[in-house]
Amino acid sequence: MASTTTSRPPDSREAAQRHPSGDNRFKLLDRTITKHHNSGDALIEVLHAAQGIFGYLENDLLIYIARALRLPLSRVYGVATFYHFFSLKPSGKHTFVLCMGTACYVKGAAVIHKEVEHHCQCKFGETTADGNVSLVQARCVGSCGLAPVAVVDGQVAGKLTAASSLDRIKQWQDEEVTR
Amino acid sequence: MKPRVATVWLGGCSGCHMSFLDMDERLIELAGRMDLVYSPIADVKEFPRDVDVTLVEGAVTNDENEEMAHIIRRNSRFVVSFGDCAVSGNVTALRNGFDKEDVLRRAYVELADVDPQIPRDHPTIAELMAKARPLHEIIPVDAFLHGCPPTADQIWFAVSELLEGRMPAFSPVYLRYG
Amino acid sequence: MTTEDLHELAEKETDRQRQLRDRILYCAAAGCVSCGSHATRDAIKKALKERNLEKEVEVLGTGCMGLCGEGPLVKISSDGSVYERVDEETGRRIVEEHLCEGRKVGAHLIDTSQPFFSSQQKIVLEHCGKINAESIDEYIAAGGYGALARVVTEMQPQDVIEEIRKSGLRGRGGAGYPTGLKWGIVRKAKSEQKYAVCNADEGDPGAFMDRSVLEGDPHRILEGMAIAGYAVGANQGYIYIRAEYPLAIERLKLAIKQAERLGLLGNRIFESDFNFRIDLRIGAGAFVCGEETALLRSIQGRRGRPRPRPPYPSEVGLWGMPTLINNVETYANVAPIINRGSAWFAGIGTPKSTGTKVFALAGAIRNTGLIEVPMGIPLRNIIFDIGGGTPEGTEFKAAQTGGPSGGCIPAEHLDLPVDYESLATVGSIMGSGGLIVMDSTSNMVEVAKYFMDFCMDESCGKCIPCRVGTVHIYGLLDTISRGKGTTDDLALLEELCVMVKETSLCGLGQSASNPVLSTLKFFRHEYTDLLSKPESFVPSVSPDPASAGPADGPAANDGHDSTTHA
Amino acid sequence: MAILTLTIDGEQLSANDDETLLEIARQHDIAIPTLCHLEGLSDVGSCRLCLVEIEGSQKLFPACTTRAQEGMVVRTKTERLQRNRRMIIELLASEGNHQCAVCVVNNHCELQNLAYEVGLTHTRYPYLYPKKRLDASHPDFIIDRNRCVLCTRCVRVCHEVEGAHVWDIAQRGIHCEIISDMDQPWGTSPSCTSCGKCVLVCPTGALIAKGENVAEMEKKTDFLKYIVTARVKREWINTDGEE
Repeated sequence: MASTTTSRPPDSREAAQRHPSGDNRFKLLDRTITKHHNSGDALIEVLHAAQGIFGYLENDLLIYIARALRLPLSRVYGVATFYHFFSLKPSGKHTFVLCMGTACYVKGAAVIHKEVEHHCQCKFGETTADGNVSLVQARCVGSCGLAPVAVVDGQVAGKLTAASSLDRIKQWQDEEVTR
Repeated sequence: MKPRVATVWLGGCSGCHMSFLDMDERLIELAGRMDLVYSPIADVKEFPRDVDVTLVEGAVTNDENEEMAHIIRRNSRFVVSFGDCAVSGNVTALRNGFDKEDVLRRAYVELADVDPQIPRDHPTIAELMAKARPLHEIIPVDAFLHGCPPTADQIWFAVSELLEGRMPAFSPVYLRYG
Repeated sequence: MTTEDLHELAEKETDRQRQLRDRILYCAAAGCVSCGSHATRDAIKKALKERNLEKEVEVLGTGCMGLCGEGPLVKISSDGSVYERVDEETGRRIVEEHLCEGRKVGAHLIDTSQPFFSSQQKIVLEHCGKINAESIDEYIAAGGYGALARVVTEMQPQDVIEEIRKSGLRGRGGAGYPTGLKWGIVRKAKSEQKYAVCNADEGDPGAFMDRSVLEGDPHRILEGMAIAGYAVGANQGYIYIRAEYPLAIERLKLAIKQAERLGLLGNRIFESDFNFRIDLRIGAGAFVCGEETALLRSIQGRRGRPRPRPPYPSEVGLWGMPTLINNVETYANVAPIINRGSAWFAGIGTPKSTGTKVFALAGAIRNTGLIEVPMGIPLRNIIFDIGGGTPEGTEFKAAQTGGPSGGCIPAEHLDLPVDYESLATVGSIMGSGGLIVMDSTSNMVEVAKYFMDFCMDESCGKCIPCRVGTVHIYGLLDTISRGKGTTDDLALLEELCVMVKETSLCGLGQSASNPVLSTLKFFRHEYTDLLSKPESFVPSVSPDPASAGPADGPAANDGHDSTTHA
Repeated sequence: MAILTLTIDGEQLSANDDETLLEIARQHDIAIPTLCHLEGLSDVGSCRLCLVEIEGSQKLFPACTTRAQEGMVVRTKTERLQRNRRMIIELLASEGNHQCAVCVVNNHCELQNLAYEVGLTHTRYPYLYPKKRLDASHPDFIIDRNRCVLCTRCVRVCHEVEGAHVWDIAQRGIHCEIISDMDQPWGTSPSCTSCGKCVLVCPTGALIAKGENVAEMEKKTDFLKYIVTARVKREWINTDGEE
């Protein structure tokens, strides 16, 4: 979307459609903000929208939202860091979301947890140093019948073992090496 | 037979012992009521057995301290945490927010005047623990004497009570952090 | 929209269905979707098309069919056959053999006369697995929105509340507060503006009852909320749903749109003066937002930190206005009570816990999935009849209800009737409906640690006992589980558990100790087996301490030395 | 407003029905320990020190937010309450760095006084030694988060009285911490007016003035009463548990 701002000579109509920041993704965000009448009560909705549009919540983005909703900066920052769904850092190229719900736990998710952390040299909730893999821990993805479960790049993978989990991660790492 | 008393100096500044000496002439009275069987101010090399009361100054901050704490516990009827470092870690524990290696580097390399090096790998040099810890996290402790340092009056009161076979019930006057 | 219009819609839809040769229902709830039920659907559709049956046979996605461990599940409407583990090939065979040749595909056919199906009684889930979750027409054809029509056109708000009160319905979110009573309080509160909120922030790990209802029968919740809104005098409803349920969110959005289009939500519902709108509010990953005051905070775009009660939300809620908060399953019971009467509902279950309860059965059990049983059914029936017992070669050890706020129920209490009061007598709670079975391989100290890890992580940090206490409880459990704990540590643990329970601000902290206390109550030996005694004074045998030599030096400090010396 | 009677610790008292148990108790010199409460700010009921027993209920109620009711029988000093209070202080002591010997507010610290009041001889729970950030970027003040008890008085005074809302809480659970604006150095805060109210109301040595030495700084909280009275009890400010 940002690419629409390149090269062509600006006619007035196009300029009006463009966001002053030069990043038209903000227009999408503005739409959500306007829908909620710039109300501070809609902060969480707006953060959801912002994360959906930008992928993560950068400091400048939070400041933009605070101004638009007329909220104190620290309130916005406090809310963004309270909820685990919001991420203030870009996530890795791949994500491995391990379910740690009770059913998965009873069926051995803790072992997978340990092995994966060991293999990736990074803790759940973090991204590997090379920015390739983000490890995320979920409370319950609701596929308890398939326990233990992980959501691997958006796809639910059930009845996992430590070995089968590591295989998937190794595959990403190999791709990275060959690239 | 007089009660056997010991005082020990672990990871602290010895300010508590200085305060002990601040009891001044009362020390003479105390000497008549107890035997000081082990102390940094008495020339005894090994911790004796069957000690009635041991006052322990300082936090447990290296492996020698830790070993000593266990020896103290096994051989003392009453163990008293003597001063804030023993009670809560206090100044000795201020390093706990930092990594052990960083602390050593800061102390022995960055601030060294001559020959900067971290002393280790020698049998007589104790190994610093990852965290300095209050005494009661290492061994069970029977009484706690606060203050940095505890005042001579506090010490006098506590020791007198213990020598009478009573647990010192500290009034708020004697409950005094810092 | 009038009541007549509603009937007309229902008839039209029923006619449409009657004209079909058959309907193939596939489970489109998250569990089955994640094992590939969409691929199965496509295979079935393709097979139908190949045989030119696509107009005569309808393929539709429904809510949860229950047996989540054996998905994807497919059901044939005409004879009620249910198939398990239907992959693409099996889907094709069902069309070919069952539909065309009248021959059932034996290997995948589920015996629906087994207790898993026959022992259940479905009220909340009555439409799940039967109707198309994305079609309002099907919901209406199944009698949907009839209760709302009746309430709005024929009943006074007080009568509605009285009906709910007489039914004995209690809050299904866990605490079991009488629903009718709550509605009455909100009704009585004096205010121009009131709100009705649906708590769909189902956060217990291992619980997915609400999600299944929302995915399978979203209109049921909308109808229940609208009835509640009418009864208490609210014109605005909010559904607070967790972001982890994208499918449920999608279905709810669609359902709200459909209902608005037909005038079942909005202004002048059934041509009365009653206006009611529903908006979604999406949670953002905080378990504590299941607590009602934290939930209200979150709806207002704030950190989900609870506040002390009183005042209760029924008096001071959203934006300071009286607010009714009920759980998904509670709202799902409203329409059936209005339709069939409070006496019918009160006749199900036990006198104090009426109706049914949905449980998500998981863990070391053969039939994992979603079940609905009358209140008061013995735990044994749930686990051994419906659940089929623990997997081969293992033995039942405990059942955990109420998630991180609940407790473990050991084998000796298997005959306990499952109702609010009975569960409380053994230190557990009904909770929202997660039921996790543990077998002989489960280590109870580890189980307690698992739940404490959860509570520690989900603590909002507002009050001290929960913020710091849970950390220390976890630490003590960890010390003990590593075999480093002493009897003193166990005493400290118990004291702290009681203190956190007594002093925490909200339900999260107040119930955080339950898993520890209940495992301590029933499986204490698993803790004590790991303990050692704290170190203590070893007196010298010598009666004359003056003659005692130096104590054991650093070279010989194993503690027994001083006695052997003398 | 109606007058009602209630019993606190065996004393028959009369009070207005819009008063909290804490207000009534303090009017009658019945001591109830508090930490997050501060006259002039809204109450959040988070420190749990003022919990009291009310006859007829198993639960404990925070005196700062519980309103009096006719015939209430309240107990403020039972053994159970005292034990819980001691443990709350114990938990706080274990949570941060509360070493009095090297603190600017030593001998003038509310947490220290509370520790004496509840008779805390030592902390049985292991110290957590979090390494929290100290920020001395402000020209006049310092925030040492290691000494913070998260009472949120600073957050509330900044929002409710000063109207700047510099402070808020970030993260959750044990990771909670006080932040200024976008969690940036205090000295760079665009919203801070350097009024210093947060420093004065802070019960511990977490917020301190620069240039003070160990045991030198005394906090003053009385000023709040006057400001608040002057502003006619903050009628226009939304005090819905701001924090």
